Amino acid sequence: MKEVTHINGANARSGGLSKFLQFTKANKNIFIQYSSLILVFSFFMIMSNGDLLSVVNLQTIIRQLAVLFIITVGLMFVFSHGNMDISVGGVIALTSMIVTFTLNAGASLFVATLVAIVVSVGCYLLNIFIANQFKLMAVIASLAIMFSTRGVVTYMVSTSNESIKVEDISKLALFSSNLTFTITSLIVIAIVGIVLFNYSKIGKQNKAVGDNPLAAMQSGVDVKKSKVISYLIAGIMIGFASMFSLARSYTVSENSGMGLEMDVIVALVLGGMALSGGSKSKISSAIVGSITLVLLNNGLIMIGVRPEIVSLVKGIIFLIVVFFILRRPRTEVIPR
Amino acid sequence: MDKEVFLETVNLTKKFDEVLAVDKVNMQVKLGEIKGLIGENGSGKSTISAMISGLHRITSGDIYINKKKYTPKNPLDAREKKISMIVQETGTINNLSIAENVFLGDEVRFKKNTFVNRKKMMVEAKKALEAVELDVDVTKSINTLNFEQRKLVEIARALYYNPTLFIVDETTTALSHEGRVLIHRIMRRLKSENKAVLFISHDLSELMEICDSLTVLRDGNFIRDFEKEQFDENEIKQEMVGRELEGDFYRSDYDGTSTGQVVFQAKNVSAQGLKNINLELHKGEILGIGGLSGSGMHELGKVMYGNIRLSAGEVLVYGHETPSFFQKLWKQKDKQNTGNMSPEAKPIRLTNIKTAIANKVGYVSKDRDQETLILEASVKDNLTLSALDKLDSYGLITQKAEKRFAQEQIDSLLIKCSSMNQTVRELSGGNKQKISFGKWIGNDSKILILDSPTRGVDVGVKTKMYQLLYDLKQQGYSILLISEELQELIGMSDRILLMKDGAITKEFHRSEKVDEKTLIQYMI
Amino acid sequence: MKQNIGDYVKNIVKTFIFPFMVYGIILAITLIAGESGYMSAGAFDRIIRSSVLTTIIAYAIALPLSGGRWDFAPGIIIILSGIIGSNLAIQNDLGPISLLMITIAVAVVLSLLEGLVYILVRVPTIIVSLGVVMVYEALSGIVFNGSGAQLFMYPNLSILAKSPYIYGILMVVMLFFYYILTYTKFGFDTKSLSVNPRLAVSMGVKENRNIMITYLVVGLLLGVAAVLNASTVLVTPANNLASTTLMFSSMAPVLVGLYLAKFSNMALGIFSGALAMNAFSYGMVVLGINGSLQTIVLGAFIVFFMAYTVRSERAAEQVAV
Amino acid sequence: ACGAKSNDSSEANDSDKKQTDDGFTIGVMLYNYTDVQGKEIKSYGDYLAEHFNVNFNYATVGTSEEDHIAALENLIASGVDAVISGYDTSLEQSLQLAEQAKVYYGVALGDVRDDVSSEYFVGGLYNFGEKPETIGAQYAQAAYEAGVKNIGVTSFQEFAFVDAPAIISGFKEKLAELDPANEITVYDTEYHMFGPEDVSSAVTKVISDHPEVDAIFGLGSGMDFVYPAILNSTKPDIKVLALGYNDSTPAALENGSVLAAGTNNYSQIIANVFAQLYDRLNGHEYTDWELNGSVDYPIFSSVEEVEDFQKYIVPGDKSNGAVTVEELKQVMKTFNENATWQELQQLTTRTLSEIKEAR
Ligand SMILES: Nc1ncnc2c1ncn2[C@@H]1O[C@H](COP(=O)(O)OP(=O)(O)OP(=O)(O)O)[C@@H](O)[C@H]1O
Ligand SMILES: Nc1ncnc2c1ncn2[C@@H]1O[C@H](COP(=O)(O)OP(=O)(O)OP(=O)(O)O)[C@@H](O)[C@H]1O
Ligand SMILES: [Mg+2]
Ligand SMILES: [Mg+2]
Repeated sequence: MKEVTHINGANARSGGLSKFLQFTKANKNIFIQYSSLILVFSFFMIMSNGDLLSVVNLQTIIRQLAVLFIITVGLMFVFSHGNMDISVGGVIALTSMIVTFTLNAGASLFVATLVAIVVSVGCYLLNIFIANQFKLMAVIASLAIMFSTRGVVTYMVSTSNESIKVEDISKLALFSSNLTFTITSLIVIAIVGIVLFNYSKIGKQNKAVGDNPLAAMQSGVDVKKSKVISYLIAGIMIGFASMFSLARSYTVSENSGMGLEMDVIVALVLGGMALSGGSKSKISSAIVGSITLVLLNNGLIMIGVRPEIVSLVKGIIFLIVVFFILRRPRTEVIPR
Repeated sequence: MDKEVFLETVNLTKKFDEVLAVDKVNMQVKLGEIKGLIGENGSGKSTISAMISGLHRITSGDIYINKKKYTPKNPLDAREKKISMIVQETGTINNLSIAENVFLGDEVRFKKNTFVNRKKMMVEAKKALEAVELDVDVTKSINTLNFEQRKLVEIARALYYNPTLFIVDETTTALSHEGRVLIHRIMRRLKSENKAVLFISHDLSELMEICDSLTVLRDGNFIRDFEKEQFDENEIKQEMVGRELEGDFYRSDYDGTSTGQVVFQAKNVSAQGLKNINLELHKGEILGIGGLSGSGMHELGKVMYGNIRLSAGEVLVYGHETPSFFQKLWKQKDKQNTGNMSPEAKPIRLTNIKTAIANKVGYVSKDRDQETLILEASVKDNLTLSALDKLDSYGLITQKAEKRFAQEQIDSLLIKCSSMNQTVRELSGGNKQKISFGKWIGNDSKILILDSPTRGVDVGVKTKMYQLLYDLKQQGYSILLISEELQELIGMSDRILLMKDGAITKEFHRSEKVDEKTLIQYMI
Repeated sequence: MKQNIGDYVKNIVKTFIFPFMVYGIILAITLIAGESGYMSAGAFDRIIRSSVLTTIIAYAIALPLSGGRWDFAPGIIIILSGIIGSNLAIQNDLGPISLLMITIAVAVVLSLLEGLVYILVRVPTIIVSLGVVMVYEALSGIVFNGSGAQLFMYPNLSILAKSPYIYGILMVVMLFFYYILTYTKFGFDTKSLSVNPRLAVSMGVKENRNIMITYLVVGLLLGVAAVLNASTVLVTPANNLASTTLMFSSMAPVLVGLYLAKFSNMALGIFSGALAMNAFSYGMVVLGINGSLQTIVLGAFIVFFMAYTVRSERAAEQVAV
Repeated sequence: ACGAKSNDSSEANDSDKKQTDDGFTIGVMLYNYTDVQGKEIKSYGDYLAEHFNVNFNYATVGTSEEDHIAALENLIASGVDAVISGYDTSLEQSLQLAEQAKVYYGVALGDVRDDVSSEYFVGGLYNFGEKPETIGAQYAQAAYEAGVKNIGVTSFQEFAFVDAPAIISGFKEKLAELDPANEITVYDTEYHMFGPEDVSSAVTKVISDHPEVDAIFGLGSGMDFVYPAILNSTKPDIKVLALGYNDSTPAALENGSVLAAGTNNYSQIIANVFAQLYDRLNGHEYTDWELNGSVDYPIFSSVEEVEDFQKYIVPGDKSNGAVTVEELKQVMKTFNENATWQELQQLTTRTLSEIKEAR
């Protein structure tokens, strides 16, 4: 009923103003999403008196962006279902490890990349299979996947007598040192993401399912299939991302990919995603969010914030963004 | 007129968003009498009782109890005033125990020094259930009860507070014969105890049997009071429906003939709640399906749409095999006419929603907001969702195509929205309804299964809807019109099938002679 | 009534059969493997006493979760309130009870703050809590210049984590949790809100009030947990959202517990679940399973357990309707 | 200009990073600055910053390779001239980055394999001395003197704590030598993961497998994890031989529940790495340089010793600490033409008693 009064209020106001309100309401998400980026950017731009944009730093940022960006775009398809995934760190670790073995076995980069995608896709299909089959919350399934993948990697690391690393690192040059390739792949991924999410059946059905599975189903959406597809996409992207990840360090340890799952969630929120999925989810959340987070981490070191208060600053920025971007109007029940 | 008035409404009015649900209603409920409230769907019966019992806030006007002003904020206020109501929809919460449901929201009554005395609660719950002759373990979860038993629990909840005003909203349709007899007995008992009862039902004969007086509503307006001695079925109906069937409301012609060509068919279909159904829908025909809720007509709609698995028989749609992906690629251009049922169309077994949609069968659910629309999504997204395949060209769905598609529907159906990006939740009932039509019409679904299409829309839109249905018929659409509103069926259908207990009991062809009275006999 | 008591006992047994099964099976294996350790007093002590902490944490996580609220904050609230409470108690050489009181007070404040932000921002808890965690983690590194807490060094203060006191605490917490859920308006509201918020609210249940009480209760529980935790291990400040892992690592007992709760009530069920999981994890240690393999087994365990329970529930529903 | 690496490195640096007029900037990479290790390193860094023309940029890094690299890149981008990394996480890649940026790089909290080399790398440190066995031996001595008979051993797995086996074997050998009659038994090592609950499981297992155990040699966070675990076990009177130190150590030594505890000498560690980085930045290089230097690992088994430790190794005022600026300058080429790498090592391997004398 609140809704009504709210609207009537709006209607009551002068046409121009209500038009404006309409407009802001309609585009709220869009420019507020950028506002978080703008906020962080300008803040550090000033604090670092411009160094943020130095050539060196720009390259740095792009390198760091690669993994998080690709992962977040990929997982956007999962999150827009209202599902949550916390297995990505483990999956990246496992994938990188197997890729390392493959490369050391003499396989070509191309083959290795395929293997990466296969492994990661495998993990994610298993995840959604468990969820669908046993009617589990996808997050619980991903919890199990996280435990298992992390466990396997740790076990291999702990039992192999020298560290697991790529012997011929020149093989990964494409992913490590070739900035043009990185940028191109990011652009391509972004485009693919945007197209799939906004201009294809997949994305549209995704959002519909996220909002109202029943209605989606009665409109001819195959709900299960749509979920599987979204996990498939996530799997592919994350497989690709793990190539970049591996190419950053050439080594795999029990800590590889640690904490990525959280980075993704934080990034999405910074990008203005409410994590509840549905038609409100925007692919730009993934793009803007991951950039914002990388900028944030980079900036905090650039300006040499005292280590004690780094996460304080982060937290406050995070809460500010949440407050201004995601704050919801009164509804009869508070969102879960 | 010696009985004293317990409750009186003065210009009672309720608006939902912009929909005027109840409009300046003045009525009285007296002690020691059973007052019947009757009117078509959407005439405002539930809304009135909801306001009296504090479920909805009053928009304007007043309610007086014993001449004192009364403005309830929540059901507890009503309870204090000894008003209990049994709502039309389910009013119990799953996973809670039966006892907890009986005292939902009022557990404090058993509170003594901060702790709620559960034992007492159980005992009391048991007592409460005795009133409805329901003998179950009150500590068990409510889930263990069937629909009727849950209704009885609600009744028990209402009676527990030995109400002075007892409101029953269309509960009897949900009850078996025994259940009905029971609740009738309860109402009579209350009457004899000089309590007041407000009884809402679509079943006129039931009302006439039980009630001492009747109030007729139409489109949210108070129409007229009948005292027992004045009861006259036809007169009452006359008042309910109001106007003679004017041309601009329902269709005016009585030409029930349609092309012989069968486009949609159920053969010996049995499924949950359905027994051996046979029906044929012809091209350009409006086939009405009537019955009481619980007669299985809603299930029939889902069955025909491939949404409920059959236990026997088959549903056939006469169309073309779903084109393969490659065929689609070739067919990109001439998509528009693939929908038409060309003479050599062959029967296709309709087993799931996909084949239904592929063969241009569309379905609008009775529970529009839950099952057909995505309220959070925009008008555009809602309109396009079921037409994605059509819009999809080489794997891409361009904004342009979407916009064009959506705009077409908005224009042709005169959907009133600030923009095609407005979220559907904000639309008025009628506009929502138009959108759920538009989804399918836009997708050239030539066969439409419409379950209670005018449910919850105001009379203005109803007219538009009926006009629309008629136009669609003229354009060769075939429509399966499922409705609880007999007037609507009589007014719109070429043929009417009446259902009872999951079976088709009678078929009528369009003619002036068909009227509610004759129909009802085959439903009860 | 008699037969009633009979049922009661039966339910209790049903609730606790699972941990005994787990223990029994592992014991059998260990004995076959010629390991005696699993039957020792030490083993019992380890399993049961660590179950107490697990239980209390699981309560604090399960309460919001039952209402569909995921919350990352419990981990850091335990750390932060543990650090503040312990150090205050040590510096002003207070007794164990004052320690408990202070820690609980701090935890309650921290928790209520979170609840307040939640109601204010009206964004799913999973998001709100994330921001709260960042801030609290920072604080944990700042207060008492980040030296954490070493309560275990002070036998008189850490006594609450030793038997018999710890069992006393368990009893109190359990009864508290059981009563507040079973015999208070709050309990009933929580239940109806968690199933059908709209109907509940329309029946006159006050949601904001319920949320704040929820966080109050969570705070109380976490306060107790914080003391037990600080009494047994070195508490170090957290960073990089590390403290959020507690929610996930507690998921297993919560899930198992919520299922076992069906046989009696949440309080007993979760305790039983905690027992089972601790018996399980320590069993793996006794069996000498490599630490990294343990996590794999745990992952598999969660899947199979959930799969089983979901199956049986669906079966039950079919019977019911 | 940057091509030719002339002696005046500041010129070389000019080309790609700003040479801050207030001297060089050195980045530090640690998991946290809140535990003893972090705090000590930070405060010694601050001490150096006062007396040398440098300032430090302390970065908190995550544990993953990705995070390590990212943090390093960020430090480089922020214009540091050199980096002290706590760990050898993905060393090759880190060195690549360092070279590209002409940033000197040193590993503080561990030695590095000799298959890595870079002109910008000043190497790593043997945190347990050249021969970890000797550490084990010292603990053995303490155990023997305390007269414990049944000793359990708990440790992180080898992949996480490379020196553990060596230390343990040194421990056993020494005991065998001290106790020819073989009255002392040392049980098989119980390996565990990194969580406190893992440690307490390990301790519990030791106790229940060997009810007669009267001491535990805890290599996996002896003070932080093992000691609390024992206090919280069914046999809280078990004595502890702890690799590790925290604020509770003195009290624990006093009440005899801890027989010996030890920790890295963080001042020596940072001094060692810093000296080399600073020399390199000023274009000086030791002629006798080797990849892995070493520092002392102070072990204390008595209240006096631990008091000395606090007085001479981790004092609030580092000018009374393990390595003073003056001492350090003596062995740095920048300030002393004929200083040698060996001298630096001698300075940073001084034992507690030697340091005490020097004061
Ligand atoms: N809660 C609301 N929020 C925003 N807009 C609303 C809301 N309720 C109604 N509107 C808008 O106000 C306009 C008028 O609504 P109203 O219900 O009066 O339409 P109507 O003429 O009754 O249409 P119909 O006859 O189809 O019900 C509609 O365009 C609708 O979009
Ligand atoms: N929650 C609601 N939001 C918006 N409109 C509503 C709501 N509830 C009822 N209405 C509108 O109020 C009008 C009256 O509805 P009401 O339920 O009172 O009719 P009714 O007489 O009870 O019909 P039925 O016989 O089907 O129960 C309808 O036009 C309906 O669209
Ligand atoms: Mg209207
Ligand atoms: Mg009604």
